[in-house]
Parts: sequence; C-alpha cells; structure tokens
Amino acid sequence: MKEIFVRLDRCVGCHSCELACAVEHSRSKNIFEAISETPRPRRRLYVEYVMARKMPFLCRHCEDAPCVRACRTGALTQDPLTRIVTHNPDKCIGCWMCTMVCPYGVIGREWERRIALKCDRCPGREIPACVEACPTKALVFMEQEEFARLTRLEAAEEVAKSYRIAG
Amino acid sequence: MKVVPTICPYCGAGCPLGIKVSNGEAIGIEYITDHPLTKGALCPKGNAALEILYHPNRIRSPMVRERGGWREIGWDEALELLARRLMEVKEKHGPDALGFLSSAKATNEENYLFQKMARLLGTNNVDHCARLCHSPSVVGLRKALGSGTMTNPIPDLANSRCIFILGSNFAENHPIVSRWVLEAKDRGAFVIVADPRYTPTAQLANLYLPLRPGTNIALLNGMMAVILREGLADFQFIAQRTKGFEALRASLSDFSVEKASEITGLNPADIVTAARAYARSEASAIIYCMGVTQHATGTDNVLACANLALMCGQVGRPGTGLFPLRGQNNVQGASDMGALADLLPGYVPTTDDGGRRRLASLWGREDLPPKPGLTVVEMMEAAIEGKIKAMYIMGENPAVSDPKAGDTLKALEKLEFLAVQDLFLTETAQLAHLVLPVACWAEKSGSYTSTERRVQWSEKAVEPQGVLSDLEIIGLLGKKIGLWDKTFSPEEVLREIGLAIPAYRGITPERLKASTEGIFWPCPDQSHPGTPILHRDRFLTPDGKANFYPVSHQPPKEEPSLNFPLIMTTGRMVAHYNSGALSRNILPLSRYAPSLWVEINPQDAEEMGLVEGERVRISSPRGEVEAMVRISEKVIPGLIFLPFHFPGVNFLTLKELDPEARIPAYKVSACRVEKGGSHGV
Amino acid sequence: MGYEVLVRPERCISCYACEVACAREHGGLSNVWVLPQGVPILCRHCQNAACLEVCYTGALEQRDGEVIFHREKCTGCELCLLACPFGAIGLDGKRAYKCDLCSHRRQEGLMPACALTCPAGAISYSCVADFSHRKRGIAGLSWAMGYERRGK
Amino acid sequence: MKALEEYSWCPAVQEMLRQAEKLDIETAWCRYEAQLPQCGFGELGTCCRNCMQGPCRIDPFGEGPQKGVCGATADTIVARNLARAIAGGAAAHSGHAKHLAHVLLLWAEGKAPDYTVKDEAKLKAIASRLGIPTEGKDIPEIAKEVAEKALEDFSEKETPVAWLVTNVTKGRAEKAVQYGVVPTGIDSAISEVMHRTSYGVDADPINILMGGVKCALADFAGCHMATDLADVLFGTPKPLVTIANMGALKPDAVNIALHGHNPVLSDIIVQVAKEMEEEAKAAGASGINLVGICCTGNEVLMRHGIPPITHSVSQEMVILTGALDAMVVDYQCIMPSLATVAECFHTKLITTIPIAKIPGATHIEFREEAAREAARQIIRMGIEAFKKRDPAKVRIPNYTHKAFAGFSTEAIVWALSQVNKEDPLKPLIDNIVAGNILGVCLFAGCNNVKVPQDSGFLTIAKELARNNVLLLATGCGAGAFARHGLLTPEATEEYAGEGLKAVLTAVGKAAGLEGPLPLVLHMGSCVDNSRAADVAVAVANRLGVDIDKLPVVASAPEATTEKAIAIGTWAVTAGLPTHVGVVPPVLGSPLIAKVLTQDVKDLFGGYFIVETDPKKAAEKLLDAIRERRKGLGI
Repeated sequence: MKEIFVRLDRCVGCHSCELACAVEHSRSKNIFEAISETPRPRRRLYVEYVMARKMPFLCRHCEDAPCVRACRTGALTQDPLTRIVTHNPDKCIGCWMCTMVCPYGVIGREWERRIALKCDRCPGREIPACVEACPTKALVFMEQEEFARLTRLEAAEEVAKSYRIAG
Repeated sequence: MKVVPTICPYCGAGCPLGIKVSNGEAIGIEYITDHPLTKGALCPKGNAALEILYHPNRIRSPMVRERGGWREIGWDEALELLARRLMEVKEKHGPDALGFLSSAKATNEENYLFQKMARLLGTNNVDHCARLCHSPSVVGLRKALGSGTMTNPIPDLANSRCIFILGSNFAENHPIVSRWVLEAKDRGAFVIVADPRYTPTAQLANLYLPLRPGTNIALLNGMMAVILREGLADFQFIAQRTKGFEALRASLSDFSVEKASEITGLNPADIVTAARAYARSEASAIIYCMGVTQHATGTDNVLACANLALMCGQVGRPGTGLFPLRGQNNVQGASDMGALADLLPGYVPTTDDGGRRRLASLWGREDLPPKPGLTVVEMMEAAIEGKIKAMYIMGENPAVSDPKAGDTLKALEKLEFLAVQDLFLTETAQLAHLVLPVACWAEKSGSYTSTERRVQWSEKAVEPQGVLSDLEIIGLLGKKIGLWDKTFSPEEVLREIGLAIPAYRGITPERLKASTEGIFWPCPDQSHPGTPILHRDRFLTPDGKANFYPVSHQPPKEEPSLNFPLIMTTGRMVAHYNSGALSRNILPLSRYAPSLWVEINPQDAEEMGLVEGERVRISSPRGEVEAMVRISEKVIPGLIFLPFHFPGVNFLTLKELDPEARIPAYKVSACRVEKGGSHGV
Repeated sequence: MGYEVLVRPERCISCYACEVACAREHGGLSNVWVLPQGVPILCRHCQNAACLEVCYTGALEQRDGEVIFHREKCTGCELCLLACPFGAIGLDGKRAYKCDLCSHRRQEGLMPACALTCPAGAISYSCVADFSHRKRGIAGLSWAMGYERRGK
Repeated sequence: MKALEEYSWCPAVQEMLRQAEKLDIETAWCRYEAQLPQCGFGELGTCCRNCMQGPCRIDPFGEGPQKGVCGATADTIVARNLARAIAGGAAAHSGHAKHLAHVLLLWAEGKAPDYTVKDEAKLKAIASRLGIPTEGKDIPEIAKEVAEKALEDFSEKETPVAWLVTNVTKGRAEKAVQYGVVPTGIDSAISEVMHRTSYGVDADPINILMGGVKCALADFAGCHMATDLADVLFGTPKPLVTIANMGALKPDAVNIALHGHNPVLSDIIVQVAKEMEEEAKAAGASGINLVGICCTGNEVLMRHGIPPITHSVSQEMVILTGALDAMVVDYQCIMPSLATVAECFHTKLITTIPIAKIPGATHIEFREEAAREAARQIIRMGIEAFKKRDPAKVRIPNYTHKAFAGFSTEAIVWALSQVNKEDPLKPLIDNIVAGNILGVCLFAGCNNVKVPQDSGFLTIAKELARNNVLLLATGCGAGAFARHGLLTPEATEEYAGEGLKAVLTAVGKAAGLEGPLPLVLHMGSCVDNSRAADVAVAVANRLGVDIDKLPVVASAPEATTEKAIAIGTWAVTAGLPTHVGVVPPVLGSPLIAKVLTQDVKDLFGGYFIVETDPKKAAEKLLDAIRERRKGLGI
C-alpha cells in the first residue's frame, strides 16, 4: 500500500498542500470557485512551525488507531487492508473524543456542521492532492519499501562520498 | 458584588483566590486569571476553601477547660487569664519555661509579632512546623548556596529541559506545580521522578525510579559518580562559582553506580540515564520535598541535591535551580520572620551579637536572649522533663503532626498551662486550658510569602464573627503584658518588618496591594522589582561562591526486623491537608477519604491474606493505628504507605532527629500489619 | 461560539479539582466525573445527541453547539442516562442533571469552572483548531528532534 | 507561550505584552505567530509575481521547477525582487525629501507662513555646495533656488543627481561613474528599476543588481536631501537631554504621540502645543504631554527633546497603556493594526497625509498652507479624547531612562572643536590611529518581530563598546539604545573599553559636560543616516583616503523595511562592511548571495555580513574593523 511520506528537510512552508487539500475537498475542485463555496472547503493537513522547522502534519492512518478506538458512534472506521481511517460524517456527533486522543493533532473541525474532519487520502485520486501540489516534493506518495530505499540511497551516497574523499 | 483577592490558605504555592462578596457575605469563589503562577487554576482544596468560613464546627468564643467541660468566657477575661498565667510561669521558672509555637498558616505580620513577643519575654523558645518539613532545606541550602529557599519561581519550570523530582508528590500536594512541569514536558523536557511509591506525580515521568525509602543520597551520589566518570560536569561553573569540589570528587572516588544500585534497588542503567539527562540538558531543575527532608539525614540529603545541581552548573539561570516545595501557605514567611528557635527575623542567628543587637535596638531594647531556643520536638521533650511549664500554641496541631505523637500527648498533658489559638477544637486544643478562637484567612488582611519567595497581600473579604485575628490577639496580649502600648494594623507591622529584614526592605503594603503578582524577595529598596531568580551572578554566601559538602549514604535509623518486617512511609493525598484540621472538617474534600487507609502491595497483601477494604491494625515500636486496606502496586513489596492527615499515624513515626536541622525522621519506620481492627472486617 | 471543553487525558493528575469546583458551581452536585484512569468525563454536547433523541418531554435541546437541559421539563425517566454513550448524565434522586458548560458563568463572560480550575491544564475551554494546533506543536518536537539526530 | 524576553527586551513592552494577553488584544507578535511557518519561496526570494503567467516558484532542492514560465532562473528572480525592494525604499526616503522640498518652496513663495527657515547658515552652506550663488540674495530667494534645485533632482536630466555627487568623496563618485551607476534623477532611477524588472526586460542578474545599486544611490541622495531640508526648516539638532520609554506618559496630562517619519507636521504640533496648555487645563488635565514614536519621534526628540516612548514593532503597546489620548501619524512604518487596538481604548488615531490613510482612523487632512490650524485641530481632538479616558484602564509601565540626543554632524564637529579649534577632526583621527578608538560603527534600522526587540542592538553595541568602537545610531536603533539607557554618560562608564572611555570623557569635558559623552551618539531618524555618512566622508577627506579604507562599519541587526534594504545597499556601495541581522530574501540565488557578501567587495569595497546571532555578528564586525586597520597600517 502506498503511504504519504514527508521528507521534512524539503518542506519550505509554502502551504501549497493545504490549499490543494481544501480545493480537492470542495464541490468545484477549482480554487477560484472554491473560495466562495458554503460550507467553506477546509484543509485536512496542516503546515506547522516547530523548532524553526516547517512541518506538514497529516493523518498517519495509524495501526490500531486511537481515534477509531475512542469513537463511540462508529463514525471512524479503519479499513483492515489499506489501514485508511475513514470518517463518516453522518455518524459523527462532534464529541471530539478522536480529537482529544489523536497524538498528532490532525483531526480538525468542520465548522458549519460541528463535526470532525480528517484526511481521507483523497479517494478517487491516484495521487493525493497534497502530494501532487507539493512544489519541492517534500510530500511523496509511495510504498514504504520505496521510501526506505530513498533514505538508504541517500545514506549510501554520503558514505560513498566520504569513502571517495578518504581515497 | 465584588471580588476580593486573597491568598489560598492551603499549601505553600500561594495561589490567588478571589472571594465573591455580596452584602458582607462570601458567596463564592472566582478564579484570578491574570496571575502568572496559576492562570486562574485552583486545586480541590482551594475550590473548597470557603467551607472553612461558615463551618458550624468553628469555635466562636474563648473557652476555658473546667472540670467536666468547656466554659465560654469573654475576650477580656480570656486575655487576662492568658497574660497572667504566662507571666506567673515566667516569674516562677524563668522565661525559658515558656514555649511558643508559631504558625505557618498565619500571616507574616502575625508571625513577626508572635516571635517578637516571645523574644521580648526573654526566650528563644519559639518555633513552628517548618522544623517538621523543610528545616534541612533552610540549613542545607544556606550552607551550600547561601539561602535556604527555592531558587526560581514555579512557572519558570516551563523553561526546564530536564526536571528531576525527588521525594515530592506535587501532583497531590502542590497540584499547580504539575501545570508547569507538564508545560515543560510539552516543550520536550525529560521528567525523572524518584519515589518509593508510584504516585500521581510519578505518572508524569519519562523515567520513574522506585528507590528504597531513605536511599536518596546513594542515588544522588551514584548519579554524580556517573557524571564525573563521563566528564559531564560543568567544570567552568565549578571553577568560577564554587568551592570545595575536590573534596567532593575525592568522596565520590570509591562510589559507583553499581553501589548506588545495590543500595537503592534501582536498575543501574536507569541511574545512568537519569544522570546523563540531568547533566546534559541546557537547563535542569530539581524539585524535592519531604521525601528528601524528613529523614535523620535530611540535611545531608539536601546537600546531596545541591552538590548535583552545582556540579552540573544547573543553578542561577531560567529553568534551572532547586525547588524545595514548602508545605504551608506561609511556611516560607514564618521562617523569614524568625519564628525559629535559632534564627531571628531575616535568618540572623541568635548567637550573632551584632545582628541581634541591631534588632534589639529596633525594638527599643539593649539586647535579646542569645541562647538558641528549643525546637518543636525538643520543646515537647522539655515539657515531659518538666522544663517547660507553659505553652502558647498559635494555629498548630502538634498532637497530630508531631512524630511519635504519643510523647506529644504526654507532654501537652503535663503542662501547667496550655493555650491554643485555632479555628477548630483540634486534637491539641482539646488538651488546652484555654482556647482562643481566631479569624481565618478571609477574615483578616496581611501578607504571605509563598514557597517561591513571592510576597503577596491577602485582603480581608468578610468581617469575623465573634473572633479576633491572631494579630489582634497578640497585640492585645502584648499590651496587657506591657510589651507595647498599642495594637497594630498589618500595614504597620509590615513596615516594621521592612526595617528589620533587609530582603523585605522594598516590600511595602502599598506596593503589594497594587501588584497582582506579588514581589519576590530579596527586594532591597522600593524601586527594586524583586528577585525571581536567585544566584544569577553570585551566590548569597558571604564570598559569593557556592560550597560543596561531600555526604555519604547512611542506613535509615530503623530497619525492618522480625517483629516489624515492613517499612512504613507517610505522605499526603490531594483532598486532605496536613493534620487534617481543616480538610477533615470539609465535606467536599473529606468525602474522597473519610478515614485512614493504608496502601499495601498485592504481593504482601496476598501473603497476609488481606483483601481490599479490610480493616487492619498497623503497629510500630511506638504505637498503633487502624486503617482500611487499599491494595495497590503503587508501593513496592515490603513498603506500606499511610497518608498522615489522620490522627494516629504519627503515633507510629520515629522521633530520631537530624543532627543539624533537628527534623524528625518521619519518612521511614519499621512496622507490622495485623488483620482485624476493633471494628472487625 | 466554537468553544468546546476539550481534555488532554495524558495531563490529568486525578486531583478532583474539577469535581469540587463543578459541585460548588452547581449546588453541590458535580457534572464532571474523574475516573481513576485519569479521565474527566463530562457531557460532550454532541450533535444529533442520543440523549436528546430519546427524550420525549423535550427537556433536552440542541442550540449553538450545546445540549441544553431544561430541568422543569424533566420527568426523571432516565432514558437519557441509558442513551448517553459517555455516562455523562447524573440523576439527583428525581431528575437528570448534566453539564451546562457553566451557562451562568458564561453569561458573565467567564469560562466554565472545570476548565479554569484544572491545575494541570488537562481541561481546556478552547476551539478545536487551537487545541489541535498545540498538539501538533508537541508532536512536532519529537519529530524535529528525530531529524536533528539524523543530521538534517 | 514564549518567555517575554523572547519577544522584547524592553521591560515596558514586556509589561504591556502581559496587559495585551490579559485584555486579549492582538499584537504584531501574535500575528507573526499566526503566519508561521512563512512561505519558503518568499523567504528565499524565489517567488515571482511580475507577470500574470505566474506566480512562478523555483524549487531550492532541485527536484522541482528550476525556471519560471518565461525562463527566468532563481538568480534573475531574486535580483529582480531585490531591486524592486530597493526602489520601494528609495521611493519612501525620497518621497519624504520631496515633501520637505515642496514645503521650502511654498514658504519661499510666501504660501506657507507657518514655517520659517530656522537654520540660515545651513541653507547657505547647502546652496554653496550646490553651486548656487548666495551673495546679495535674501533668505527666501536662496530657499527658493535650493528647493527648486532639490525638486530638479527628482526628474530625469543630463547631469547626475546633485545631492549625490556633492555629498560623497571624489573616489566614491568616480567609482559610481566607472560602474555606470550614477543616477541622473531620483524618480527616474526608481522608475528605471521598475521598468527593467518588469516582464521580459532585464534578465542578467548582475546587471539588475547594478540597477539596484544605482537606485540605492538615488536613495542616498533622497536621505541626504531630507536631512538637509529638515535642518533648514526646523533647525539643526544640538545635544540635549530627555527621558525615554513609556514611563514618560503622564497619568494626568493629555498624552499625544507623534508617529511616522516627517517633521513637517509634528514640529508644528510641538510649537502649537505650548500655546494650548490652558485649553488642556480647562479640560482637567495638567497640561499637554507630547511623546514620540519611531522616526517622527526621533525628529522632535533631536530638536525639542520630546521623549521617545517606543519604536517600530512595539508601536501598538503605547495604546495599551490606556493613557494615550491621541496618536497622530504621517507616513511610513505605521501599522494598520493601530486602528484596531485604538478601538479598544479611548485613543484617537489620526492620519494626516492623503497617501497614508487607515481604515478606522480619523483623517485630518494636513495642508502646509494651514499647518498650525491642522495642528490645533489635532491637539483639540486629543484634549477631547482625554475627557473620555477611563482611569480604570490606565496602566503606564513605570520605566524611563535618561537619554542624551541631538548629535548632528555639526554638533559632533562642534564638540570635537572644543578639543582642537583649528582642526576639529584631528582628535578623532589621532585616537583612531592610536587605537584608543578601534573603529566606528553606525547602527541603523528598525526592530523586527523575528528578533527579540532590542536584543540585537544591545548585544552588539555592548560587545563593540567593550572593544573601544565608537558607536553612532539613528532611527529605531537609536531608540532602542535610548530606552535601555545607553545614550548616557553612565553607560559609557559601564560598558566602554578603557580607550573609548578616555576619549569620550575628554571630549565630554571639553564640551562642558560633567562626564563623558554618551556611549552611543544619537544622530537622528533613519533618513539621518546621511549624517553618519557625512562624518565618514569628512574623515576620509581629511585623511585623503577613500571611505572603503576606513575602519568604519554599519549594522542593522533588526532590519525590517525596504528602506533598510536601500540604505544597506548604499552603505555597501559607500564602502562599508554592513551587517544585517535578519536574513534578507536573497538566499534562493546562491549567486546573488555570494555577490552581495563577497564579490561586491572588489567593486565598491563594502559588502554585506548576514549574521542572525548578535554575538557572532559583533565578532564579524570587529574582524572587519581590524582588517581595515591592518589595511591602513595602524
């Protein structure tokens, strides 16, 4: 299964992913129209600034997700195969239990209906909108193995370089 | 309706408490949200504080004990009696036959005037319960750093990157402290808790060290050994700002983390982790409390804490320092005011001729008695020996709070005359010849000094009914005895305090009343903003340098034996307060624990066949008490825990004193648990 | 508008301050319950709240993100108690009682007592956006430190 | 929840921040936090919005796009953005100067009777510098010619900008000619930058940068003109003493703050306020208390000793005291948020200039022809507001420091002449040569929300003073020193190295002061950086070397505005190693960054030092000074 991975050293904090996310979850899927829609399309991921670092936060779709456990109405469910945590707005009662237990603070509020709001990994899209919008490729959508390979490549490159320098 | 700002009458944190007053009656509590310490928060005790105010059990009239009961008398008669009896004893047996217990719950002004009265009467036999909680901090930190107080304000903990908590259960005792520890944790701080019992505080820890009771020094020395071995000490700091490091290094040369592990029962890897985390962080703080002080080695324990902080240079900056959390709302102030047998106001030793005479001249005398007086526990011993004939106790309940309280009862019963001044007819008051009812915190104004050294003004919210404030009583009494010719307002006394104590010189009633957040002493003049962080550039020692005092582990005075196979330790719980004189009378609090309970490890409980809720008898070589069993893994096998808010617990505790600070070794006693109390299962 | 009582259970020190404060503000009965696990439970003021749906006397009403209880309409049938998924409704002998977010205090512009009094800062009266933003800040710390260790 | 020191080192501001939190009032710091994280493309300068095919952004990590739609590279985009910032700064400074030139002309024509020429000598000196014969002419006539000459300098003409070439060393002028960066008109230099950076014109990053340099030199001319004409109209500052910080607000007086940059209106208000004391007393006040904010504050401080109470990023805090009755603003560095904060209090925010209005503020249009009338109207509004002041909301932070100010170039030369009548610069030069003074540093610039307010100024200044560097300051930087007590002889005693202390004491004594000169010499508002340039030019001319050889450096540790970028650029062009404590938006182009910090040294001798850590910055400035000394062989 592909996941959204973050290459933290590449985020420049331009907030493009946030805009793309909100637009993707609008009716029109077009920024110029989306800004005047009601309810206002909302982002489901957040670019934060911590320790002078720019960090995109989005649902990690955790294994045995705490939000799913805490949900008393069955609005949050996890697909056993894809591990995607889906939120059913019709079942949500806005009790905020999921918000309170989420360790990453990525469950927000849909303002108008006073219910929870979270990443749905853009069903119907091959690549999630945030990933596609990222101009520096800080967000990538790939298999876990593929991502680990990237990191390995990077490390190997460094080692090889130092080896060459050492002669 | 108006909101009157007062200071919460419970613990030493000094939280502000707004009282809603309408038509002269207190109708509710309001949170004071702009206070930097609390941001409005209050613990359950603070929330229930108003219950004291109109409590039906409050005594409302002076009473004398007569055969068969109490007789209510008028104020004039009561003061006349008190003055006459005290003077009779003084004339017959000399001033040192008098004993005075001041109160860490009374205002600065009341404590100041109370000790002034004792000393003008010619004795230094004036002490208060600081002796029973933090006298080792006063002695130890004064030796090491030059001041026996907390170095930094509580909210400053938020700036710490590593917080080492030793023998403190602030989550229950000073709940507001947890706010700032959690804040630091939110900012990435590493929290270490060392406590034999898995308290709510320990639940906050990143690393929990369940050490054996009474092995603090071994743990601290073990950490220091690691720090030295790994070169993590701040040698620049040591060289520039301290003395005596070589002796410490030498004393630790044969100590190791393995030895520490053997003594404390901790995993050596955990001690190493703790040492590295504390030494390496940019700002580390040590919070400690009675788990450190209430030992026969209390002073040594405190010195070991100071050694660790000094060795790593973790003093004098934001987020660093030592945080001895004081227990009562004015225990810091009462100590500052010199309600201590060996120290005059401003921590001037009674033996310091210059300082003493300076004070004497302020009081219009040639000189004051130089000989240090008797401390709390010593006074009781002296009473048993018949050396002390009369005692005047202001707002303390030694019958519950003293160690080996059976002796205290004997002592109090033996006195020729005992006067007690309190809100309720406490266990101590019941033994008195004369009982004087007093105003509670909301019925008087005055200043309190919190554990942070934050001096704050508490405003009178309602008029007292039938009772006088401690200050008024002392004023009238002194007038009757002829020590002075008028009574005093709190403002007048505070101004005199400013003259007597240099650290309070800049603290005036006007400034305190105008300030929402109080002033940190030392505050040498009226334009000085106060000193939230001590030891920034120099220590308060005479030469400005801090001192290392090598200390080593000594086994507790009492080890488990065949007859008494368990170790008992005591502590507090959130809903109760000290001797319980206040909290046990208040339903919203007492419902959380109406009677005494004892925590026992499941393993021990199984061996003894005890079940949850069962009543047991706990006895030590000194006495026994009954309690309800709570089976819990919070205590390690072989250890039991009792909250000390209930009468009887201190019948069991040990009276061994720390040689310097004269604090009793409350925290470790041997005991046994037997099935079946008088009420059966 | 938009404010909720939100809890960070990991901060709760089980000190019962909220219970004592709530009881004081509500005539001796607390509408919040601190469980030994360190979780204060109180009415979540749900949307399409179950309690409201089962109440046939109209004693419960949803307005502006708040479930309001009208005591005078309550018959003490206990259906709401049964329906509430959190056990956040109590019964004082005859009638139900539940958290009213300290409506009397909010009228004076003051926060609910439990949120203000909590010494550990476990209970907050804030909006979801601020609450989650703060949580992200905390989570970000360890993430950032992980990267720092990686030398990036 | 950061510690207050992380926002500001000024205790008064800290107290007001607490007040802001209590009253739930939003401040610049809150808005900054809400902005975080800020867009990296903007921070790096690699976002281009100059045409509607954009916006285009260049991926700094190399995986994404490397060129804009038109093909512009990061280098081109960064250079274009930088040049446009310089143009913005130059427009602001020279707009200020142009305003004064118009006033002088109006007065000379008899249309602005409320003004006068206060410093006739300076007017004549300027005229002679410009080659205008003064013999036999009366003052209005000279004023008219000078004003016309000034206005001429704005438009395109055959000759170089007069205010530039007559005010720099010969060497500098030659360099400018050599690299083709001599502007022939201030406005035309600005419009040229706008032209060459628009879609499809200049794509050569270095060429664009040189266009920026040309515009920066026009900015210098604008600054110098503004200083000159302000001195002519309102008098050249002389040393004086006052108090600084918010404690200067009086609880019982009508407090009116003068905020912005131009003395044109504020100086008149100072004059008129004296006449309206009675009116204020009739309203129950003890009088009228004028206070200054930012550079308008510096202007009236330098000439009238009006207490400066806060600067730049903390301007909103003044309203939070609840004791400010009116804040009258002209232009530049005025936060629109002032109107929002003022709404929470009785304070009247009054805008006065047609090109600078703020929603929510009261606008009183200021016309030079009826200056006193406008001033009266404004003060009256303050008195009216005073009546509505809520004493319960008043909380004046009780912090003040004594501050010496008024050190114009003329005043400094005068003080030095008390040591040596014939050759005033000799003592200064001798002491530099002897090493008693290691060098000179000019502090300029604003406060920036990204830097704990004042921390950069204080840290660097103390470090340099300890190393015997003579310190000059202008603008909000000077304000920072004022509020922290560094404009005092006591600060000299406390912080100056032995050599510097001896020199300042000797000059101070000779000039009739009890003790030494203050540690930092306050030279005026931010346009008055030209005064410091004048000192450098005079020393260079006296020594017969060019400025790029002198041990003189500049520092803007908390720079904020486009004006600061323009000033920095001309300081570098003038040959000064120039420190900036905030990262400017140029790092997206390694080429431009390298040119500005290294290569430019070969062209003009000066260069940028970008260093956000003030301690390290001080080290680098000292190194630059030592290097220069080595070059001179001293």
